[in-house]
Amino acid sequence: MEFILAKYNYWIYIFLMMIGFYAMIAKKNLVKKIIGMNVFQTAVFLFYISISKVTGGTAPIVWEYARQYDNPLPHVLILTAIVVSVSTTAVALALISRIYESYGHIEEDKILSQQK
Amino acid sequence: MAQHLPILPIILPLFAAVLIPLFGRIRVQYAWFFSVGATGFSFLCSSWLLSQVMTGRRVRYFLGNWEPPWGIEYVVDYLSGFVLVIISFMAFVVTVYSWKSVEKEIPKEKVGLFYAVFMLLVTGLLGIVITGDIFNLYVFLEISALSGYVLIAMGGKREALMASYNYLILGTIGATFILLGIGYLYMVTGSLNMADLATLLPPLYENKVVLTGFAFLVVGLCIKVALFPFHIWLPNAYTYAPSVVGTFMAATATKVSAYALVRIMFTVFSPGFDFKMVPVTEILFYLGMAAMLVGPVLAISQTDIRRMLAYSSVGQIGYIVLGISLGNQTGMVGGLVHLLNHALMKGGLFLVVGAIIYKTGITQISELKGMGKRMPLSMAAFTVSALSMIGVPLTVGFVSKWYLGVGALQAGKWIALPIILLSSLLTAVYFWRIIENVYFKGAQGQESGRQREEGPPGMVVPTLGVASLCLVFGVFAFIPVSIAELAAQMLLGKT
Amino acid sequence: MKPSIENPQGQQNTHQRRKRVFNFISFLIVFITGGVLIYGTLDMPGFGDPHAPANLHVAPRYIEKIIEETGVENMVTGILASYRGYDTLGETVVIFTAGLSVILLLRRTSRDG
Amino acid sequence: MGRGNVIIRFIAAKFIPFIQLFGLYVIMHGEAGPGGGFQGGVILGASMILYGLVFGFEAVRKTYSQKAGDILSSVGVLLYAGIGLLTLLIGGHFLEYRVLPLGTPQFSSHIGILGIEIGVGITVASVMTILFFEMARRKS
Repeated sequence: MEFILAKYNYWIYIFLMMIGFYAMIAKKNLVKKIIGMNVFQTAVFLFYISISKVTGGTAPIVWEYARQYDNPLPHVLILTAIVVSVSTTAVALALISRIYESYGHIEEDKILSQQK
Repeated sequence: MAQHLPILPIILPLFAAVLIPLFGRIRVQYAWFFSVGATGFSFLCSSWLLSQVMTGRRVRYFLGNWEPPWGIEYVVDYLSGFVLVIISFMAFVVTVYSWKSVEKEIPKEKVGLFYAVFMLLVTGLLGIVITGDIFNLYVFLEISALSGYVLIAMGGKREALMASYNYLILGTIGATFILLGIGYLYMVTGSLNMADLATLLPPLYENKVVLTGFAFLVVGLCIKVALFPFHIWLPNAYTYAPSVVGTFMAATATKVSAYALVRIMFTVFSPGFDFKMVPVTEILFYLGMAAMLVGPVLAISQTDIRRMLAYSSVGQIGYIVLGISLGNQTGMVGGLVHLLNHALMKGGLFLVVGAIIYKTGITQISELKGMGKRMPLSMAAFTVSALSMIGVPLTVGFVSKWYLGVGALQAGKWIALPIILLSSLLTAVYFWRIIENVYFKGAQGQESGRQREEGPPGMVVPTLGVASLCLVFGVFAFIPVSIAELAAQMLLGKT
Repeated sequence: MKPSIENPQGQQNTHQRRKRVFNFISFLIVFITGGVLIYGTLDMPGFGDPHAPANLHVAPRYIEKIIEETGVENMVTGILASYRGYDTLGETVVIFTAGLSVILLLRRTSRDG
Repeated sequence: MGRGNVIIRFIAAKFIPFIQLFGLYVIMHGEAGPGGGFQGGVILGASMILYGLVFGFEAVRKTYSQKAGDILSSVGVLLYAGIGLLTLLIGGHFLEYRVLPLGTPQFSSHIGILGIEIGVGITVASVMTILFFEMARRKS
């Protein structure tokens, strides 16, 4: 029981990540894949943020009453990763919009049948 | 200034990428000048760095002057110096070559931005090679990946968009796995610096978090390398990309990922971990051999030249991974030399194909009849590169295959030997189809086929340069081999 | 793969079956990945553990010396801009790439009218 | 332009200056409290997007042309990388703000961080605007 209480955060992130991963590989709709991608990446951000948590810690901003701070480094790393995720999503959506213009569909099956 | 040398190869293309959108609107030719200048100086700086490293000292550079475990550092050792020179050289050659081809394939308003994104791709790839910080590697991996997606989508056909999208999905899965692996390593060590991780990790090798993190890093990088079961993004991407982009990415992108794989496996983790504690090298060994067979077999059945070359890349990546996975010095030298060789050979082949597309618009193998008379210089370069791919003695391809074969024997893995021979044979088969069409089948009833239609000098000179390097390094093989030997010694910890 | 005109019903069935097999394989991949990840959590430090290695190696210097060394109170900004400023440059370049990419992909040119 | 409800237009017109002010505050306040270049840049970009949504894209283009957006996105990165180059030329390492000749190392570092945050903010704000406008204009 203590084991579960100590580590539930990791299991939540794994569950979320698998939802996103499944959507990314199994869905045929291009936009749904991107939604899956976002869930997938957000789960990893959640993992990083949960590394940084220290029990009893406050936000990592210097404050005279603080006894303990959270670990600031994962926040920094994940800020970078969030920006990367946003950029990837933007490029992906731009691509989808072009794909829709030239194929008339955003379903992978129909696009592939047009390519053959 | 010499102390700041390591930063220059990276920030020169970066500044070019930022300045091109500003000055490119005045005159679009500036974009090309800036790119050539940036990649040229980048190549010079890389060569200078390699020459410094060859005197026996590791060059380190602390960004922002924060000492390593806290800040980010750049490390140039034998391996990264070697790969840095390869990448910056190919970038320079392709940029010099690019002007006419880009002018034809990209809409005029977008040429400037195209060069800007191209420079970002170069920045990203060089940044991956030189960094000594594992998270910095991820950031630059994403810069190169993101610019790669867009450049592929710039190919005129609509299939290019779909190829780019598929690459984006797989590339993001790979990159996110890498990010997750980095997080796992950070979680149990508290460090992001590669050298620091290498000292902190050994007591933790039994730790399940480390094992999982390692697995995710390797799988993520294998997707980026396009190793056999993960290669599905590669053929379409290289086929439909603009020819300049196809050339550059075929010559460098997967090599850089292979370099990152070597870094993770042998610098962050130790050879003892890879070979004794986890079955990763065994798996890579068999996957590499599968790629060596699957790539050429699929290449034989293709009718489009670029698609054939792309499948051939799948096979060649197999050689590199095979060399890495053998675990002895000879095999590693073979793998690393093949990194250089494949960049030169595949670069040369794609450069010729780009010239053919520029001049005639031909993309099918069957249409190449009589090309030997129409474009004699380019086709000579093509033949040299193709012979080199097959592994004919006195070309670079022979050197690396020789080392790989000897390495496999030393490792006691006899099974690799017939596979290398068979793969070379299959390579010979698919190149023979082209050579036969080019030289031995005249274009029927086409008198116009007689006249010379060589590409512009800006395209022919770089092509011939790369092809002649295939011969030079084949004859004077000791130059790359000596560097690769030092790198292999460093990686396998025998110095 | 080829659309068979004679037997649209059979075509439909093979399509359905193929889709189900594909979904099952996807599920299997996801299941294995999740299994590996759960295996990894077994050795992880507990949530919020102050003695986790991640909080002991590099982070203490950031927390103790941030004002002395960078002159800012927000540690995240201090690390972001100073200790790991080069990552942030990379991150800005990523955003810049995204901007250029979207212009390249979507802005209309004279060629497509 | 008869776009949108009068209430939306009135409220948007009154709020947009405050949103932009808040964006600037978040950029400048990044060293002392929650915030920074990215967050502030996104808020600034969002204010432009809101303006475009309510008053139409042409209205935005009058005050903030496409060319200006393109140039600003480069200028932000150039500012960041330029500060790095400046510290390199002064004699420090790349992005070593402490060597900037502004007094104490802490103060120089503080100003350097502020400078790069502004650079980041400019790039993020202009790129967010570019993303939205390029996607929105595509169909119209």
